[in-house]
Amino acid sequence: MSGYEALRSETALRNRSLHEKVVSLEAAAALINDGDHVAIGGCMMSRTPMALLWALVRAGRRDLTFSRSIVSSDGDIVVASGIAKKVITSWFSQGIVWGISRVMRHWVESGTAEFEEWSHLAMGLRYRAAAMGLPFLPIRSLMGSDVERRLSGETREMVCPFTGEKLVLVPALRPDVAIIHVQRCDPYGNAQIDGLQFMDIDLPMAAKRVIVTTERIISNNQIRRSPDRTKFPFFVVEAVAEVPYGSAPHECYGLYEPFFRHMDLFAKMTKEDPERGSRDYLQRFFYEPRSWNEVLQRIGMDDLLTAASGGRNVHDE
Amino acid sequence: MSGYEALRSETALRNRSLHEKVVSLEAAAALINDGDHVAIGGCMMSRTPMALLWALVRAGRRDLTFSRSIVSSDGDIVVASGIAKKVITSWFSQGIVWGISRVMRHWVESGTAEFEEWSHLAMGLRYRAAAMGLPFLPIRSLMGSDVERRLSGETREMVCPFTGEKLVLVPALRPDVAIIHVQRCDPYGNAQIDGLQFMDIDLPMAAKRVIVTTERIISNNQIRRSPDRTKFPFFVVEAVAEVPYGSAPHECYGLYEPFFRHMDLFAKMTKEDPERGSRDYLQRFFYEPRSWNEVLQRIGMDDLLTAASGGRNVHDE
Amino acid sequence: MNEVGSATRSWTTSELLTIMASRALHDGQIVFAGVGVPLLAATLAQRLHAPGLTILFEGGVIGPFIVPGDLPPSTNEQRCTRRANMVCPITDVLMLLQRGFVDVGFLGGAEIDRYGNINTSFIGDPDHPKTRLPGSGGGNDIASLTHVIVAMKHEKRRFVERVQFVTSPGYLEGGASRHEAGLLAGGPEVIITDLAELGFDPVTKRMRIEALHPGVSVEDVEANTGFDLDLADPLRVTAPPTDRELEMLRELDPDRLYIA
Amino acid sequence: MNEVGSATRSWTTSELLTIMASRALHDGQIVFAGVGVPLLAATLAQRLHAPGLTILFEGGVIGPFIVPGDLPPSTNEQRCTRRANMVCPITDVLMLLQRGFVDVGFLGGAEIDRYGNINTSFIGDPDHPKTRLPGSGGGNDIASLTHVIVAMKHEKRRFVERVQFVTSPGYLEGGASRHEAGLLAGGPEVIITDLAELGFDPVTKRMRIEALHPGVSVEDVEANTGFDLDLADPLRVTAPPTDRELEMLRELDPDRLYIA
Repeated sequence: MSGYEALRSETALRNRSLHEKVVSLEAAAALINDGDHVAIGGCMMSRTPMALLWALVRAGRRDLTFSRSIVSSDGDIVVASGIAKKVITSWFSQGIVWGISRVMRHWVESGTAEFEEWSHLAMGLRYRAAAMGLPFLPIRSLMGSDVERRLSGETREMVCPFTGEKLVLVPALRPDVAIIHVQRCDPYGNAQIDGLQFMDIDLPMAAKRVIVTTERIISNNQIRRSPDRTKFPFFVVEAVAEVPYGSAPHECYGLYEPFFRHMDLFAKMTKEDPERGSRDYLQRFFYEPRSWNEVLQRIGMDDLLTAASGGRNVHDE
Repeated sequence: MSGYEALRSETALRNRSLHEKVVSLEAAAALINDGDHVAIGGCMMSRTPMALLWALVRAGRRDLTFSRSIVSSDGDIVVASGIAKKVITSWFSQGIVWGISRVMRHWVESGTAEFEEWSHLAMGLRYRAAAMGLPFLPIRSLMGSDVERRLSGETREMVCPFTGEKLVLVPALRPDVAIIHVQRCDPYGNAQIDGLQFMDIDLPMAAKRVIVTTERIISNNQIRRSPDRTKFPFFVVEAVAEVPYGSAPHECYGLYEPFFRHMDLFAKMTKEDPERGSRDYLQRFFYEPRSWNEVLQRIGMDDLLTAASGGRNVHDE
Repeated sequence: MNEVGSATRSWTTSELLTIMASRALHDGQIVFAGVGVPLLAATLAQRLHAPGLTILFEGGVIGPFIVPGDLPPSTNEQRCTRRANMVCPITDVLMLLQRGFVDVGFLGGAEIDRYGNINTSFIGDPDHPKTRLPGSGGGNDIASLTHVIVAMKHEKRRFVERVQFVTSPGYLEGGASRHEAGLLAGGPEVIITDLAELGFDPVTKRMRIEALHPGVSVEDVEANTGFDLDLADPLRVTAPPTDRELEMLRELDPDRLYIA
Repeated sequence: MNEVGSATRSWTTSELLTIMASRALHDGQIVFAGVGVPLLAATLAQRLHAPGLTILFEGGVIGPFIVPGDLPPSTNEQRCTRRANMVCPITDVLMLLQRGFVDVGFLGGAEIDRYGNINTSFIGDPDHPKTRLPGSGGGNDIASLTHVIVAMKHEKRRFVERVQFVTSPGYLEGGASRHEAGLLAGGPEVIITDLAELGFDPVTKRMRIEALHPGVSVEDVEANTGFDLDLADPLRVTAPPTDRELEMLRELDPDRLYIA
């Protein structure tokens, strides 16, 4: 069976009917299996499905591959907790203001976790190819660079039969599961995203399964009042979990900014001794709290309200 | 110079600065040259830039090629008026309810105008390839059909280097000018579209030049209050003309439905003798009226208000 | 109104086609539907036996809500978006076919042949056609990328040995030829006419009669078909339209725009 | 604060880089800018000599409005979208580079070499790196698809004969090698450092000094560069930062987040 035939049978078997699929955060995490390739929605410090990552770390999942457009402290968490064996992305650090992540460096330089590097557009086109049901898309970057050379075997070069020009073909990236955090979603999985969309229109169409965490579950009637704000449709979604502040300490557009003080704390804790620092951080904010609310409680009301006061529709001003 | 190098130099020469570009409908039409390939935004009977077509017909432009996702009576108008030598589309008739267009049949069957047929997805991917700065995109339809066979020389087949599967490559379609009618646009060309978007996100990125007609010109400040509703950016746009009811007798989402009685009239006038019928229709609604307002006046207040009362945000209900 | 039926009930050809097509749809499916018979069939199915059925429109609409008596004139105007779950660009809604999210699409046509190939482009020589038809639209994409239900009137001039132009591919020359051409998924599943339901032999891909509508004989079908038809074994007889189906359908199209 | 300058005025390295970079931008251009020096340079240019300059952010933002003192932490958070003309998916904003709508992009890097190749991926052997750097991000795409302004500190360990890893391609091995590799547009235009402005020989594509900052000698530049530099003829001297430039810049970043 060719790649496309396998894709078609697999997709045909998915339950695509209009039905309710609301689950708890823990039940959502239980849908992800050891060894899965998990694509993380959002970008950098924005709309990261952090609560779901918290649940995955607590569930002790193993040998996961993660992919994301750009990875911030979410990447540090998945390598330091040992749930990730590989991260596929275009950029991996906590954030420009904190310098190069010592956590990323420690786990990657020691060979414990692999960091596979693509260009940002290449990541986008790999997801888009999968979303389009295509085996690849052509790209005009990557050529001549060591980024392409180091990926040898993953890409192909072709001569365009129309123009004679050289093009690189980047292969479709088809995650086992996409995990995406959104502002609003109905119980069927119709998801609405405000502001920056990143790769979260292609990602859910690319993946074999999709799990959504949402700041609020709204009724299907509310979705149907503004269908042009729905960014991906119910039938690609397997489960929906309502998790307020589910992206903390990263931001969720219109609702809260990054929790900068908490991000400073994470950077500071992991700077000197990334191994001990992450262990302490994970203990305090991942293993000990028994619920996501308890994580937020530990991050603290001051940080939460500061982030929330910075989070607003910046277009209204 | 290769195809891509030509594209780059051409694009680099465009004035992409933030500047005002409001012109009259007639001045907008004057930007289109004899022999141009003009892509028509919208689809079927929706958001057709009919006022601009009216101005083109009156200006007596010649040898135009038109392309569009699906063509309705706009196609009849451009072939019957003699401004078009070729229409590239996936479907060409007035509309299902009026049977097969006698106008299309007469002009195409007599060989006066060419109707080049692609599948609907192929049209979309051809514009998208151009929008992406690529020479082609792969598609999994067209294969085995006479649609592909009849286009021989235009498409290519390839064997996917990743999967060994056969794929058809459809060439980028890069119009000289895209003409697009929208609900709102600012003086710089930032265009916002409500409801159905059709191919109007890819089309303006694909074309060499873009002319926008808009129901209302709004301020740049208003655009900046909801940038996530902007569907294409100012720097691709060359001219903006404000034309209320600029899509009549077709619809404009949220504002007016198709003018069904007028469409019935057009179908009736052209059914028996398409040549005389279109001549009479063009005389009455294209050549005699000296302004677009006069066209609307001739269509009549009853039809206009009926269409407007049917046009509303159907999601609010 | 072209009415047929029993003494107590009667229905038009369009009503029969619509009701039989609606029965071919299953709960939970995602259906690519044009306006007219397909949309009415899908909406009827939703209301009778398939509440979790999702309709897609080519204009870029996912899961709209159809209001009885306010049917859209095509799949590309605002009426199509009424209370939809999502609207999106045309290219992206068509891409759902290629990605494999769509279970079935509806097609009609001027001609269909023994292998389910459909012509909506030309009558006569394409270079000098007797009639230029409107063309593929999304038809070629639907036929190439998903399973297809065809609903059309059963006439000899429409059921031909070989279509003059393959707009939308069926099984091409039969056997494995569709697969060999590179079309790895989909294909015509059932042809619903006013006389019968037809399908395809799993190996030869030749068209065959699967079921006859009440009161129709094999000879009636053969007399209206331009090529030899195989027969499924056993050959079923369809149940006639029920009162409930007819009433519901007439509620959906009270002005009889599409069911006259 | 690392201050240099004349007796009456002084500026930091970052301020100098930002001001010199802002001068390299022209009215009407479309600029792909990261946060920090690039964004400040672009905003400064807008306010001083290029009111029709448009900024793009990698997170998917077209023409945002930057509020002094409320600078975004990266190109991917909500502060980036403030009063933007348009927001769109990341892949589509990056595609503007490939389509040719972007005039110039800004890059920095850990290392740059004689041909303008940039390394932001590895220090040491990539299989056993001394330091794993954050990687390409959009850097490879910007460098491959458009003209590039590089702003970085002038240090011998950063200006090397050959970068250890080509993350973002410059002129590769010089001459026509960039074009032959399939990169048909763009390339590095100017390297702005705290000592000089450097460019490339049009034929050999070797890096050369185009202009010296006030008070800097060719020997100073050579002493801080790990390979032989060519000299443009004539060799210019840049005008020092003006009071207006410095005041405006400090207004934009009052907390000195990026200009300290």
